Amino acid sequence: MTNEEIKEYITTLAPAATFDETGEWLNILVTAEELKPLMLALRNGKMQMNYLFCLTCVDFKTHLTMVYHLSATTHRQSIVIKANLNREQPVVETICDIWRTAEFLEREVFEMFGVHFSNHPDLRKLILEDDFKGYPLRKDFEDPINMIKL
Amino acid sequence: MFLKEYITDVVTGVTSLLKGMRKTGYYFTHPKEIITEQYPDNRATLLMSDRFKGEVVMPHDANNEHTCTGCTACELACPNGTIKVVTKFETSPEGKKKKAIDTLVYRLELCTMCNLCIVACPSDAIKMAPNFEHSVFDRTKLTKVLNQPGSKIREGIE
Amino acid sequence: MFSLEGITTNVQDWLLMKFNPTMALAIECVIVILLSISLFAILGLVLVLMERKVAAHIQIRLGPNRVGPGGMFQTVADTLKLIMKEGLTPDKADKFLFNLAPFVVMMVGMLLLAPIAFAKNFQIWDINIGVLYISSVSSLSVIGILMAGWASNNKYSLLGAMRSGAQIVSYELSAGFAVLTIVVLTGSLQISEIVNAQQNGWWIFKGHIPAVIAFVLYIIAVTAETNRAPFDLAEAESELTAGFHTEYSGMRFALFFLAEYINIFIVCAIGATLFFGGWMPLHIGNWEAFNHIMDYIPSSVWFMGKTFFLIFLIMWFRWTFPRLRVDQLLNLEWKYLLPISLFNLLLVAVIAILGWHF
Amino acid sequence: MYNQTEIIKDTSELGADGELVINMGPQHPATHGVLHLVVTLNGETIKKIEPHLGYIHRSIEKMCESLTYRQFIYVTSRMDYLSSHINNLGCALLVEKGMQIEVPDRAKYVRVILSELTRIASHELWLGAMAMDLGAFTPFFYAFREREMITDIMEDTCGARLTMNYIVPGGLMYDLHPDFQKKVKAFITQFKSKVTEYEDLVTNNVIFQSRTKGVGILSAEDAISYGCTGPVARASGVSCDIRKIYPYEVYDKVEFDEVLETAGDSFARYMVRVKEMNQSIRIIEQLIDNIPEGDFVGKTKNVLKLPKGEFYTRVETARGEFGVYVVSEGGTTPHRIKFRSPGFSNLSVLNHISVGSKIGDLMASMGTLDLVIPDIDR
Repeated sequence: MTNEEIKEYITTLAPAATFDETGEWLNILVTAEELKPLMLALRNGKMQMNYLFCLTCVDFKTHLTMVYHLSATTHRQSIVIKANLNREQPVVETICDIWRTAEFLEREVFEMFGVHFSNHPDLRKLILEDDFKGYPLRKDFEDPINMIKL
Repeated sequence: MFLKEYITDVVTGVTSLLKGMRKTGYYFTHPKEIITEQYPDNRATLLMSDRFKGEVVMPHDANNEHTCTGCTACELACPNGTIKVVTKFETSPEGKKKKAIDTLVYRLELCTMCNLCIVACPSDAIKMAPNFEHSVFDRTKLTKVLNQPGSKIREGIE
Repeated sequence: MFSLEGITTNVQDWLLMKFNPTMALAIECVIVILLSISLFAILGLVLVLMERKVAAHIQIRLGPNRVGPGGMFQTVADTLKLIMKEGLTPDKADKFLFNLAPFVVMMVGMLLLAPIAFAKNFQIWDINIGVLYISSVSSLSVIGILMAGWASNNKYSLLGAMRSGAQIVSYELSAGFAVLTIVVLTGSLQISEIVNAQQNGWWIFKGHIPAVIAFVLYIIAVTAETNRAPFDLAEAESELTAGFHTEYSGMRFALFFLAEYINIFIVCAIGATLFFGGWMPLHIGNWEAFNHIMDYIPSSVWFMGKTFFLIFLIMWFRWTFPRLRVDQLLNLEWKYLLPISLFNLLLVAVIAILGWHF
Repeated sequence: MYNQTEIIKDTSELGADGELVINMGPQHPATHGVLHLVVTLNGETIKKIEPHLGYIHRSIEKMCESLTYRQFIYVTSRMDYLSSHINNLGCALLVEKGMQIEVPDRAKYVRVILSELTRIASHELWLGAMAMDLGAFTPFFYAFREREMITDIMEDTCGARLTMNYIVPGGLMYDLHPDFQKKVKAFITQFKSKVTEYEDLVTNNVIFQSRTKGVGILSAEDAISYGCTGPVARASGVSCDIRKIYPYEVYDKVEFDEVLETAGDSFARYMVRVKEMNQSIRIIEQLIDNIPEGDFVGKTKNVLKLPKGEFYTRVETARGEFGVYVVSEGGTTPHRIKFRSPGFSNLSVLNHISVGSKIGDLMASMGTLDLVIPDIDR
């Protein structure tokens, strides 16, 4: 599929999506509400994106952006789905029922960025200790004891 | 039929085990194959690779001169603040002021041997030495001053 | 010539000459106790060193070579270290059983020394049901292991002990059947008679293929019974950290460790007695000259040589094979070893009745 | 010799009675590092495995946000320390891609040869460690003997044995050691003559086979869904070799096969790695005599600045697909960096493949997943 076709296809699924083709792959920015249905359609629809190879979050100081890298083992076309979340109460629907790998990756994002994944079966801290305060990978995280400013 | 399978199972199983035993038996009876290096007994014959990155040193020549200009390129290149260059201003006999190093502090305990400081150095003043016996009883001994006391910069190095 | 053969009778005669029979018996008991304890200690030290050396050479290493010439005193140093170490008892452990367990395991080992013929006329107790005694007493060690596993109040220990229980109880069977084949051939349970029956040839040669099969079964079964790799599920280092002795430290750990090696020595000694003629020298049919030369080698050397060869075999197994899984372990016993040993016993019985053996 | 054990897959019927929760790790002989597994058992049967991570978490992603594009490469050596060279390569490729730096051919060849040597070294260590997990101690030493030759080559050329730090954006840090080709060839001969040893001791051993065959079965769909890559996924029949699909450096110029197995069990994973070593040897043999002369490092600016935007590269490490995702704001340091580590995804499958099997099987599955804990924790 060419990028144009993908764009067309995605517009039918998520009308509010915006596209960005400057990078290596097609970037699709959707709203947090649209994300889950779009993902379901991408997995089960004609694209058959069965391989989620990277899931992460980026802190842009004004907002958080969830970044999902999707690919398919059949046609090997990769696309990037993004969703902006507000920084105070970041909530997004979980996708770990679509791709099982997302379960651990979302737990990691949850503790590092404080993004809350609704309907996640087991949303606990994975790496940090249970009573850890703060979200270390956010830009405004301060830890005067352990972080050495060079 | 069942019995035949059963017996082949037993026979193949036992032969596979005997093959393994033959291999280990071979090594047991061939002490030549032993690869143990008896460090530190073999310290005298131990050959370290000349490129081995053990620690950063600053070579000094016979006149106790080095080639460090105090440009702090190494300090900037270091990913984890291992090197600290303390500079001073020397007044040459002609009355000109010149920047030179006072001390070049190297903290071995922070060093990851990434070689970036050596690559960054414009005057080849520092290099990696193949020393690896770094253990000491006191952590402060790992903080080293690389330039020798009383050393100065070699003439003609800018 | 150095030999242990005459010593026992000399000592006996001398004691009877000096004291009354009761007193002599008491003194003999003391001597035996002292000897067996020192044998226990020496064997432990020697076998641990041997194991380490065998392992090292198989693994293209040198092994211990720092303490003493060729690392001879390495195990002595290790034992000293273990004695000096603090023996911790876990807080919620059953203190009495926890402390008792290593001694139970060790005592079983010492009891088993009794009927073993170390040389000609050199035997603590030539009991007429020697083989039966051995197989019954040796199965007691599982009690010590279960005790240790249960009393430690540690889940790893418990799992290890339970595995060990299942394992020892199962492998007891095929070990017993392998022993029985020789009993059938000899017609006696007494160790001295079994040895004497092999005067003109060891059972492994005289008994045709069934004896060889019995020997293989015996070696496999006793490897499992002594919890050695590839059947070391009770301590399965990579699964259960250290199994039943996870919580033991210091000298109590050392006792478990020693007991393991003593058990190996005992089962190998019995194996040597049953299949390789114990202290009996190698005799081949009518070769009189050859047999005479063989007779010059002291019987104790014959016995120790055979035993240590079997011990080496068991060590060789350990450093070659991966460990079995617990269900495979039981499968191996119940689906392979037991049917084969039953069949083998039948075969031996037929051979013995028809007198086909030499 | 044994039939495959019937593995109870549905454990929901077993009540909570008799459940035993044991903590495997963070100090446990089989977890090779500080992995902490909370294992719920019913007798010997595993009901649930919950990994607890973070004992060696150094937040490398956060650290990299304050390092320049030259410096951050060397931190990645500390992630998957067994394929540190390939990690470095992935990062260098990203910088080169972002800044369109031309890499000389010589550097490309050397990078690939060293990558394959790293892969062999990693698989050798894995083979030894995995055999040790299953209770065979001796193959560990034989595997290390061959691995030692590779580390010696690395020491000669790169100056370090494990964390090589030989790659700079644009090429290599310094030229090859003069003895390099000779030593690599010596290694290839030695390796080929010793490979049969592993077959005798491990591959064909009946105990080893019964311990691994049919244990920890992972289907192809699950492998994709769990994001498994590398030998783990290839053992389930998923073609996922980055070297084949998205060739980088000179992988498109060499001939090699992507090793695929279909069984998806521990033995298949074992076989994939063993065969992969042979493929790596094949790649090295094709390249070692053809290293072109020339520069070993391309022309780069003194200060590297990635243009504003997002970049992603992936390389095939010994454990699978290693991805680097960089969000750049145009400065000298990355704004956000994310390492997609293969071990993290491979670990997440552990619970799925071991539920219902025995504790001994857990060692086989965990061993063949080839987990490197610093790679998982990052």
